[in-house]
Amino acid sequence: MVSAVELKLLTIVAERVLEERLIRDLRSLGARGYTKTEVTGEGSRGVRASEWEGKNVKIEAIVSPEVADRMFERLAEAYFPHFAVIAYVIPVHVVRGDKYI
Amino acid sequence: MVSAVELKLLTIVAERVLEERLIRDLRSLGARGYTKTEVTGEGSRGVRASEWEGKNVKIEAIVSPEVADRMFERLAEAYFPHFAVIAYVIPVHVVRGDKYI
Amino acid sequence: MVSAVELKLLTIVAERVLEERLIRDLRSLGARGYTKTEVTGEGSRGVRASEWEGKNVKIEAIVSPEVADRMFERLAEAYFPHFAVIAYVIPVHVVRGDKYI
Amino acid sequence: MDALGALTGNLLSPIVLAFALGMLATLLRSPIGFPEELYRALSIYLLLAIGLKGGVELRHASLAQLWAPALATVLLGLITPVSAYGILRRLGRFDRINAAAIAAHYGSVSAVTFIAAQSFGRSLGVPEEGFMPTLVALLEVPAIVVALLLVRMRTPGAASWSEALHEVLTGPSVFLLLGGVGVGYLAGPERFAAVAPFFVSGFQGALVLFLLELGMVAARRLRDLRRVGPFLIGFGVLVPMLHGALGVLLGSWAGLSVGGSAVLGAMVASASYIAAPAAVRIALPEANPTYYLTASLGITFPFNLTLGIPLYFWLAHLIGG
Amino acid sequence: MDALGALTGNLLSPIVLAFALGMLATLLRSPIGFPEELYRALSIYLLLAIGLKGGVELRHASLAQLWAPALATVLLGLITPVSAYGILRRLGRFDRINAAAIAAHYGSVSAVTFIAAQSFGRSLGVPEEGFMPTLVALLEVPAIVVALLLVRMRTPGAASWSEALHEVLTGPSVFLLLGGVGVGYLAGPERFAAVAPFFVSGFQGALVLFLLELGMVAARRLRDLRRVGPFLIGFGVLVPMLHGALGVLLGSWAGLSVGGSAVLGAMVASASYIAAPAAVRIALPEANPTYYLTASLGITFPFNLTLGIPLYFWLAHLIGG
Amino acid sequence: MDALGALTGNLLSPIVLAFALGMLATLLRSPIGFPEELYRALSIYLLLAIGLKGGVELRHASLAQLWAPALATVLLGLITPVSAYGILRRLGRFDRINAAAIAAHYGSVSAVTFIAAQSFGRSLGVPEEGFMPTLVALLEVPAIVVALLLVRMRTPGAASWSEALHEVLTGPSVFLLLGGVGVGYLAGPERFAAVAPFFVSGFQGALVLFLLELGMVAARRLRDLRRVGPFLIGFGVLVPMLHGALGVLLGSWAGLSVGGSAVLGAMVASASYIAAPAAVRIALPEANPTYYLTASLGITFPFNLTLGIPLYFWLAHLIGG
Ligand SMILES: Nc1ncnc2c1ncn2[C@@H]1O[C@H](COP(=O)(O)O)[C@@H](O)[C@H]1O
Ligand SMILES: Nc1ncnc2c1ncn2[C@@H]1O[C@H](COP(=O)(O)O)[C@@H](O)[C@H]1O
Ligand SMILES: Nc1ncnc2c1ncn2[C@@H]1O[C@H](COP(=O)(O)O)[C@@H](O)[C@H]1O
Ligand code: NA
Ligand code: NA
Ligand code: NA
Repeated sequence: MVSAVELKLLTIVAERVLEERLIRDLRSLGARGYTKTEVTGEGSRGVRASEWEGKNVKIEAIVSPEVADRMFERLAEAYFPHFAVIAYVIPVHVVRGDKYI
Repeated sequence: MVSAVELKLLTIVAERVLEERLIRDLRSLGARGYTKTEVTGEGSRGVRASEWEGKNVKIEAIVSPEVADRMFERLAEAYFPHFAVIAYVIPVHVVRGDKYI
Repeated sequence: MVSAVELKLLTIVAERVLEERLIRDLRSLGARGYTKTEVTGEGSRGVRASEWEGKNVKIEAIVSPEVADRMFERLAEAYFPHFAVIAYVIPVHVVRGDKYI
Repeated sequence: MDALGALTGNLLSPIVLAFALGMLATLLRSPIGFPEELYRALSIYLLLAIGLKGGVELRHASLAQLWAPALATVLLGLITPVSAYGILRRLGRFDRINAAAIAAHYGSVSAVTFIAAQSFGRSLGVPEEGFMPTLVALLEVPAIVVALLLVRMRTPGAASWSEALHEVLTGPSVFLLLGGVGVGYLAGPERFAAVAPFFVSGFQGALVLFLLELGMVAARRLRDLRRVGPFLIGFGVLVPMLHGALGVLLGSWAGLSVGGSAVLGAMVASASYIAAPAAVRIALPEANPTYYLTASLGITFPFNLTLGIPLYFWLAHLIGG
Repeated sequence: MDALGALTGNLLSPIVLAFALGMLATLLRSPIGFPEELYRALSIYLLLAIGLKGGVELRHASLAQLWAPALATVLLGLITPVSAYGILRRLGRFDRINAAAIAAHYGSVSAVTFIAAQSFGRSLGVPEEGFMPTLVALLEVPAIVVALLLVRMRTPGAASWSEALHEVLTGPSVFLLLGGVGVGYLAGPERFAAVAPFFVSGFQGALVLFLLELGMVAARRLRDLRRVGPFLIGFGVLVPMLHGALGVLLGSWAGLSVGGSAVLGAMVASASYIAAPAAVRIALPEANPTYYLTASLGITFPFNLTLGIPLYFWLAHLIGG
Repeated sequence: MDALGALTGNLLSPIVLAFALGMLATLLRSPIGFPEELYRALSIYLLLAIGLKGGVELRHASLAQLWAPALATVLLGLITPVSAYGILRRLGRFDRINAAAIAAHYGSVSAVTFIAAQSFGRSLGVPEEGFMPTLVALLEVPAIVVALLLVRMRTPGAASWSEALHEVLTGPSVFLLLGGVGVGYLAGPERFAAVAPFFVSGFQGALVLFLLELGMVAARRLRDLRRVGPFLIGFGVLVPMLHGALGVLLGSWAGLSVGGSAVLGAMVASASYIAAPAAVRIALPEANPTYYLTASLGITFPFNLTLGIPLYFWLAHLIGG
């Protein structure tokens, strides 16, 4: 069987205006890559600046548990107070997972 | 470390014509938000009305286990018999998860 | 409660040029369906042919653990050496999961 | 009228050729990558454009000219779903639900077939009345309601009936057509002149792009031809001819010109594949989409586009010319 | 000038009617499915088109004609955020941050309002100066900077200030406008002729499609009217009139024609809803978007489109005619 | 011919300026948000439009006029990948696989370069023959086959060879070009007239939008200039000049007009960045895309667009004028 490493899949859904900043943060905290999807959604908070542009972004990154934790902290301190953001983590088995750590 | 609550990520992939109804059901069964992605796909069933429009929708919602169960039941009774729908649940750790319950 | 079978959610993110081939492989190895999303992303490898087209594809398939393993092997041997691909597996609970095996 | 010449002329028109090219693309598995957003953008544009032009021209129409064709249209919208349903049940041995689902499509109208008929008439120098887009909107709704009623009389309790109706009434085709008619009517010819280059000059070319994509979609439907069986294939060719003749006849009685009654014939002959599928999917989810989509999009649309439209013009010419 | 006739003429123009149709679509929950990509494509097209035309015509303008209107524009970009801020703080009792956020929007400019004013003037036979697109770009930036400074003088340390500035300066509206002006200026009228059918003849029609979608978006904002309170509703109507009058006046002093000062008035009266929201969201994340988006897009834009623009033309006519 | 004037004229044409503006947007990190779907829509439109026009004009061409240029084109499609491969192997010391990958690109053709050359010629009053779009399709395929054969003779077993061929033959550029030619030919000038406003008048303007985006993409490739090394940069400028001269010469021998041989020169000089990358990625996955994409899109395309095209016209003028 192919070796599969257990890592974390960190998913962030956020208003589009944050896209660049979130990716910069992810990289600086140790993520080696990410995948981005254009999504829409509704949540607890009301309008957001990007609402009339119609879209949020979903950013998914395979990271080590430490990077996931660091990003959680960054989100809690820099984004949660004022922005429409949601984030969660799922344990995943990754093929050739060593290249993402 | 930032507190992360364990919740369920409920994912539904369905033909587009169901979008509004599924979201209404989700809300009425207790979901506090959702994220929607336009997707395409193939499955066991043949054509669907929206096929020539080319897309399905994927709806993802962070919910409590009870809401996930209720939605599973709703799907099984109201949608599975006649529509192209698939649904699954994954346990996730959510930052500030308390706001989704 | 509705019966939910435990299966694997196999996710593959790859450059668009591989789309058709990956789907063909998935089908031939036993997947009964898939869901496709257009995404973008950055990773460890540099440019790719489809880069200037701007997008990758994310293919998600609910499969049995055996199919997931077989596809992991196929990916490792046929795609990883030369293409920009990443793949991971998550255990999921699927409504009416028996139709995907 | 030189029937053969007109037929060749139609088959060699850029829009029919573009449709054929689209079919070829699917058959060769050519990855053209026509963006779905372009397809949606083009339908919005086409529907709005015919609405606008129709609205501007509606100003020249008096109520006296309008009422008879409008009545004929509504009548046709009530009769044709019933005739289609009867044929499907009696001759085709379809179950109630699938028969109603298909009947909803054949009673309603395909806006693109209308546009193609209009273009054909103009290329022949036989234009139709300017108020026809209003009739398209009128024809779109009743058949779907009638067809759903046909099932409902026996099967009570389909919860989503009102949703289906809302879907048809506010759906893109009725809304944009009528909305365009309203805007065009209120704005009038002078204020419309500024936007005419966009909505009038560009129209035929945009239609070519649209039919390229529609050809690809229709060809995908062809793969299901075997699954729908020979009866539905015959149905998809013969019922349009029946309905088309009826449309030409009633149109002519209602005082429409040759072009007008031919276009009405094409409208009645056509099968909806935008409004009806969405409404039927909601109200009759048990119906099998393979039947109604393959018949309307895979058989009837190509038939009308190539042979049907010249036929209805030829009929109208015989009756009214 | 026949003020009432002009007003009716404006209300019945295809672009205003399309905006109303879009609002109706949202109110009826009509699933038109306007693709977001079409909306973005249309904004790129519209901004580039007015830039190009402005650039071609800029060749005919001498520096002597240009400097006074340019100065007036920059002055207006500095004054109007301060006046808006003052009104919001004093009369509206808004906190510092929300006041600055709203002020940034009302000091900046909405390119679509500019386009609508331009079209209106031409339909009246009162065209504005050809160099106006350059002034739009000039008016867009200063207000946002001033508004952010108003908060910053007291609240140090907002890390993302420079990001916000980069956002405005390189944002689509400033970049495409100025870029278009540059390309048009360098290419000149002869080389521009080849692309004119696309950018000039198609312009008004593309604007109709764009306003259809903008109507849908604006109607969604109306749902928040209750949440913003009566003060902001009044603000959204009266401040544009105040700023508009100021714009007409200064434009007229700076030597602009009747059409030019009316269009400048409309520009100054308008509230940004592309550049400003993006910049404010970054620099003042604590501000509540419901306030500034609902005011600028739900109140001020429809007001200017329907009543404001004819009003500024009437004013300009009184002063300069 | 005033070479310098023509060069300036080219550099100041809206399409070259739009390309430069696009590059600037990337360099300034301006978030214009050009939708990918618009880009795809524009390519479909442009390819179909040149096909259609070419098809309509093909009716005026006799086989006698056609065979020599067609033969010359196929010859050039066979020779140029070999010459490129030789240079890359001998002088550039590239390994077999990367040399073949790059050679496939330089032997094939860029449709946009063709369009730009065509526009330039018309602006000079030196139009090319109407059947040239057919030659573009002819030139696109052979080079890719030859280049893949060059590797294959030594490296057996690449499973996906047939897939790569299918990719090129049914890929959007060959399919839409040839499909357009077919539709235009069958429809003929009269039936084409109805769609001409869309496909002909709008063409140059749509090209401006397209090159705006292409400029952004090309500028992103510039970031990799350092990684490809000085040899490939020189290659990207000198080989087009070599191939371009060859194209002009053979075109002139084959009896093409000055405009025709200049455009053929530009075609031969150009490097594919749509068909070839997709095919090469499939058939030679071990080749490094940084090389072939940066060379063809980052170096050769901008070179041809700005300096190359005027050069080939000047050459054609010298030889045939
Ligand atoms: N319970 C949820 N499940 C999934 N996505 C959510 C949920 N709540 C919010 N979101 C997403 O996160 C975005 C911001 O949410 P909020 O900050 O609650 O307004 C929304 O637009 C949704 O895309
Ligand atoms: N095994 C699967 N894995 C992932 N997605 C699936 C799978 N089967 C079906 N789907 C998705 O669910 C939709 C409906 O499937 P079906 O009802 O089987 O036709 C498809 O169009 C796919 O998007
Ligand atoms: N760590 C990661 N997390 C999520 N997605 C990734 C990650 N690394 C790469 N990807 C995705 O996989 C694609 C190919 O990655 P690569 O082969 O590393 O260039 C990228 O374009 C991303 O979409
Ligand atoms: Na019908
Ligand atoms: Na303002
Ligand atoms: Na070449």
